[in-house]
Amino acid sequence: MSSPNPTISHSVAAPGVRQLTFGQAINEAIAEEMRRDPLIFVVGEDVAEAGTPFKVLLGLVDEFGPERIIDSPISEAGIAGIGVGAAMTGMRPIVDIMFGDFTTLVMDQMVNQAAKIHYMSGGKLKVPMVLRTTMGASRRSAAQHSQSLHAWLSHVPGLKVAIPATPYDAKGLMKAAIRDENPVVIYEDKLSYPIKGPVPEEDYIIPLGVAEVKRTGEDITLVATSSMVYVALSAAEKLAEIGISAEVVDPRTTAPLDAETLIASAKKTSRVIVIDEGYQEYGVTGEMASVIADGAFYWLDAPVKRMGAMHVPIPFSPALEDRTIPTAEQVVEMAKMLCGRN
Amino acid sequence: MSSPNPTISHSVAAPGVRQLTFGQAINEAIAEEMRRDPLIFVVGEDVAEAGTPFKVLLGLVDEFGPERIIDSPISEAGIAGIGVGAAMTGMRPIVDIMFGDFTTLVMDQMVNQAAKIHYMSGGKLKVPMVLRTTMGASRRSAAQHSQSLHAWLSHVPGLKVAIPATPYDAKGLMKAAIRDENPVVIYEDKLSYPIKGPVPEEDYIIPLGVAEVKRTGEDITLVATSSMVYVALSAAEKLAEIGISAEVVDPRTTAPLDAETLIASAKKTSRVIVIDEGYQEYGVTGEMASVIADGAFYWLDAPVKRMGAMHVPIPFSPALEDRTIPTAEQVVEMAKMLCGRN
Amino acid sequence: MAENPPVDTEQWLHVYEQMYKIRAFENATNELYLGAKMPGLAHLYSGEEAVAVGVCEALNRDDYITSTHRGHGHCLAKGAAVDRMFAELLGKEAGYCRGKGGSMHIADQETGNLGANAIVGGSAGIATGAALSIKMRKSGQVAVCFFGDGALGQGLFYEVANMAALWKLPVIYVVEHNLYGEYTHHTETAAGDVLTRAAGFGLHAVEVDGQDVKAVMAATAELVARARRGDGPSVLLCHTYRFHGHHVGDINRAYYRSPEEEAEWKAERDPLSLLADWLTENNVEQQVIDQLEATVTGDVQAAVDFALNAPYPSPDEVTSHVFA
Amino acid sequence: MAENPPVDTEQWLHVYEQMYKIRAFENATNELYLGAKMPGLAHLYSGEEAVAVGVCEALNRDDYITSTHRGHGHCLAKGAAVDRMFAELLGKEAGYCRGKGGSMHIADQETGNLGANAIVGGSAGIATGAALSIKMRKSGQVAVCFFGDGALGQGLFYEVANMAALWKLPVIYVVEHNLYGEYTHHTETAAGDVLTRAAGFGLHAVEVDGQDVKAVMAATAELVARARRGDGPSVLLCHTYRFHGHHVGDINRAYYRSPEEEAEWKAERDPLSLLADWLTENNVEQQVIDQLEATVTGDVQAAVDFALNAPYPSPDEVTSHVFA
Ligand SMILES: Cc1ncc(C[n+]2csc(CCOP(=O)(O)OP(=O)(O)O)c2C)c(N)n1
Ligand SMILES: Cc1ncc(C[n+]2csc(CCOP(=O)(O)OP(=O)(O)O)c2C)c(N)n1
Ligand SMILES: [Mg+2]
Ligand SMILES: [Mg+2]
Repeated sequence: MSSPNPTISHSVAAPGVRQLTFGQAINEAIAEEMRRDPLIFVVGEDVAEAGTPFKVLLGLVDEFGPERIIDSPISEAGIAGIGVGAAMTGMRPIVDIMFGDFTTLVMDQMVNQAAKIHYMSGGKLKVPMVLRTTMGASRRSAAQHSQSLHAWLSHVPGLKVAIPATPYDAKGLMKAAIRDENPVVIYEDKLSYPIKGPVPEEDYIIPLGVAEVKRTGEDITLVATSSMVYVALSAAEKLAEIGISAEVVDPRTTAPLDAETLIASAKKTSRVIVIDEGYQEYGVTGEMASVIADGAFYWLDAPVKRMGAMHVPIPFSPALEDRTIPTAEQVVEMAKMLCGRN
Repeated sequence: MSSPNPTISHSVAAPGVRQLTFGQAINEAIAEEMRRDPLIFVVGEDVAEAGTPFKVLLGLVDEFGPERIIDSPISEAGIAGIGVGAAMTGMRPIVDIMFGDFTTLVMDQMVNQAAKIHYMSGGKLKVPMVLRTTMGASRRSAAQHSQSLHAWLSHVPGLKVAIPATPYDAKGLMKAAIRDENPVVIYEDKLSYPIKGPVPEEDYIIPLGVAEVKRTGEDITLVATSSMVYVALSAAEKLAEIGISAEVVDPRTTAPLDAETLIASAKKTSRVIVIDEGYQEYGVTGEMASVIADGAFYWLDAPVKRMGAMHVPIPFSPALEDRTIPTAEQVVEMAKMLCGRN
Repeated sequence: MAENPPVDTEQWLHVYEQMYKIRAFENATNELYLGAKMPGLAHLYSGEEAVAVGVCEALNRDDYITSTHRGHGHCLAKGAAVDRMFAELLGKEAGYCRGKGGSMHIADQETGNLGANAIVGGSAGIATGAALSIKMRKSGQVAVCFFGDGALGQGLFYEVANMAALWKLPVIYVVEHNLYGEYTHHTETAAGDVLTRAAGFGLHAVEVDGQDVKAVMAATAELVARARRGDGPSVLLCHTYRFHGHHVGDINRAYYRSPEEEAEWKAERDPLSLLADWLTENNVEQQVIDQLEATVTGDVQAAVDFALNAPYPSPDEVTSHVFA
Repeated sequence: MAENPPVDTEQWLHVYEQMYKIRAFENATNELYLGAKMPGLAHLYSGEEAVAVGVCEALNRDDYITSTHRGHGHCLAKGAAVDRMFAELLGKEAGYCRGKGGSMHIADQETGNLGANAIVGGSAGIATGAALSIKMRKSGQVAVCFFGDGALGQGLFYEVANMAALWKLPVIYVVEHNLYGEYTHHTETAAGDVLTRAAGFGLHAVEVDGQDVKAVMAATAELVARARRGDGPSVLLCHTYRFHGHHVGDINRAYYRSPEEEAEWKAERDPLSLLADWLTENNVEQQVIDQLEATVTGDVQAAVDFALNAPYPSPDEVTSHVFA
């Protein structure tokens, strides 16, 4: 097994570039876009003075005023619907849904309205809106505030879905989402907000549907999304120590999915683990694993393995919660097994 | 390629047994259970005198009265929530959601409440409720009345999900669902209601989580759900004519999934197509395909292929709608390709 | 009795034409269904014409409406052309949505129609969002949200109505209270009353006879003026009745409403007869009305023929328009 | 002034004890958070004790309640034990939910507590369903649904309130109106008014000073009697105030509410002081109150110690209780 010096993508480490947190990157993306385009506005619960409970939007109301950073009642379905209507009539709303768990309340507006209006109208109407929400467990927030439900909206034709892992990607994907003519949903990992990384000051976008190889490797591919990218990178470090060279591929968007890049990496390494924080059953890992197992069938030396959240409501107790999310150690074990090293 | 006489399961054809339609089987299951247990009731829109728009519940209100067959306002979230509360306090509700497309409105009550209450309460409370709803396109009903969204609730720990294909399975799975101590969701294909099949008069249940081989075969496995079972059976007929022996496996429930039976069939035939009417991306086929590709990895002669609804909002026009759902012809083509017959 | 000024009867003749067009359209739709020429189902608006026409006559072309599963009347009243409507109902490429939407999803941005909606109450958010957009763009438009009494069961409406009131948005919620949601009488599905509900959410509310087009139009005009002035949202409660079944296939209705009730509404409360009677009382000659009806009937027939002969979209279109 | 009959002050001393227990519990919770001994966050009920206690004192043990993210007060008032409560807050096996639920999900079927809920307004359906169950089982119980003013933004409430009124269900919706939802004042998020909203859905509604436990209890008793008689659902609007931040981590609050406002409520409208004053005015000796407080404080401290020393659930429990 070879272990070359890994290349780490510029979105993970780039010398001499300004460092921002993931949260600051989101804030900056929105602020820059709002300066550029007066039609963009934000609506959500406690988004204005409070800047959201995660403080990600802090300061925006000072610059753009309460007319463009709008505090709403606790009415998730309502604000999603209002976003759809505003988007259809010339505005570019960013709807803020505090916890991804509350997307349960916006499914009708997103799925039966936002996703279908362009198609149902024969291409006449469009819904250029962004729905920002969060994902991720491990905050001792229990079952109703810890889910990563991005598989659902990824399942629906007419929606695009981004799940940035790094501050760099967060800014670039958010800008792409805001400029897109379609409804785009962005899932931000709550624990990623304080993570720092290089974020260029200049305007850039990351096209929706383009994966990034976050680390190159030869022996095994770790396809990882959102915070699981860090888990995978850390597993790759540990694997390097024992001579297994892991490639880490971040799809960055689930819809559209950059199947080509995933399959190419699988063909190169011939072994794959797909890691995502959503529930494993009927989720994101199933799609990616079957796309890869199909596309790289004749190249694979081992079955494509999947690691998602344990199939339980996320428990509150730290003694239990920590068992539910894939860890670097588990990834290492699985990788060793696939590489015949146990 | 061998082509033995196929065995067809008793749920597809059994001589001398009474024939009922799929709709009658559902009706009979509910009626029999309601006679047995006075705690069972039905709540939903137009379920009483109208017997639902599909007429499936016709007659129940005459026998059980409007106190147990309750017409509700057009409040899907509300009736789901009321079902949860009633189930927690000793009743056994059957909540009727007319179109599966409207499950968008009950996601919070089903996912954040029903699915999690037993776990969150440390096993003290339970939610023995059934949510009946529909799936399936091809009725010229357009994008908001044609979806098969069963992947979503299958993704959620704490829920069980059944998708019967035959009248026999419909009765047995409905009874199992009603007697289960957990929230169970049943998706009934709208076009299946008039389909006839053998349904024994006696009381029987089909355990949740047990697949059935609907037709035995040697050369290729067609894993098919709900109405796609008929598509698969019809494809199997056509394949038999050209000497390809197809096994048709119906998982019958997506959650729990009888992975063992699926994998066993895949090992036997070494080729698999998974067919489901839901959207293909991030849906049911991805889960089943990756379970099989993993479990039968060393037995497979070809990649596991998937066929789901085309990734578009279901269009109204017959000229377009008919292109969106997998057909027997497409299955035959795919099977021939996998068997190296093109 | 003094003669009406000619301009007045002309206006009301135009209103009558609009209402008659809807009636003729729905009759033709029913025929298409009965003749197995229309795919799927349709929910006919017959009997409720005064609501759509009364409201839309008080709107400008660029004002927005959102519509429902029972939406043909709204679309036509807002200015849609009968030929492209029928083409849509038949799934043809010439339809307003290239056949992709069908009866329940007709949208036409050129007449401000943001689309019919097959989710009961599902357009309340869209109309309210359009009103927010109007306010932010300072465009001076108004958004009208049509929905049935059954939609009062959907929580979404109360969520957005509250925001409309808080933010003083130029939106009018028009409740088409036709006594039934599908096969269930409203008394089984709605407690309290609509006007008090509106007040509870800070909405101005007005009740009107939905069979009297002049009353509907007058009431709407006031609410529109209010909205344009920046005085905020309102509810217009219109009492009305659907003459047909819930949809074209709902033929045997006696189990949920009596033939007598139907007969009485049709005989006494037909919005077309009521306006026609008023017109003749005001010296419009019956012949003028007959002529108008004949012309509209001819147009509708021509439109049906157009739609029947129009081509389906190319099967390849199935994958277009998923994304803009 | 006439002396109160002894039985009366004893009852109110018990009520005071319940309220004081909640206050002491919340203070200890805050300490646990500040000492980094509690995982996650908690939403303290301090300042609102008269609502939970006033309502629950008017209920039987087998009556149901549903609670909220700010739920400790409801659980304790309905009869939960402090030790198992703290154990739950710390994620210990001895907790009411074996540590699986935590602060926002405490449920205890033995005291009729159907569970706290971290979805704002999420329990409205559950409480209403419990009331339907009561009616169907003819058990004579009552279901109480506690929720905050912020939950008035959730459409679900209106959907189920409508059904409760239609079906005359024995449910009482208790609105804990503490002026804020998180960091936003209610005037920014709610138009109209609560009592009119209730009337619009056919619900009987009563307004009460939520800091006056005697008023809350009296009002509840009437609504409970109504419900048990079969006269249907009601809304109890309680005006109250939370003394702490939205959650334990919400320390700097000046940007959304003034220190003066907080100080005034604490000084003038503390439900504990109000009842304590009334007790002393009615000849209960201060020493009796002090003694009671000391005992409760001791119990709470012992319960904290119990919880701190209690074991975590076995890691294997993570996969148990997914299905019944
Ligand atoms: C959310 C939702 N629930 C149920 C339905 C099924 N459905 C279609 S129309 C209808 C009745 C609507 O009644 P109302 O709003 O009064 O309109 P009307 O048909 O009387 O014009 C129902 C229940 C639906 N389309 N959407
Ligand atoms: C559906 C939903 N939306 C948003 C939240 C986040 N959240 C938690 S508490 C809260 C404020 C609730 O305010 P209120 O109902 O007045 O209760 P209070 O905290 O004042 O007791 C919010 C917005 C949530 N938990 N659930
Ligand atoms: Mg109606
Ligand atoms: Mg509050």
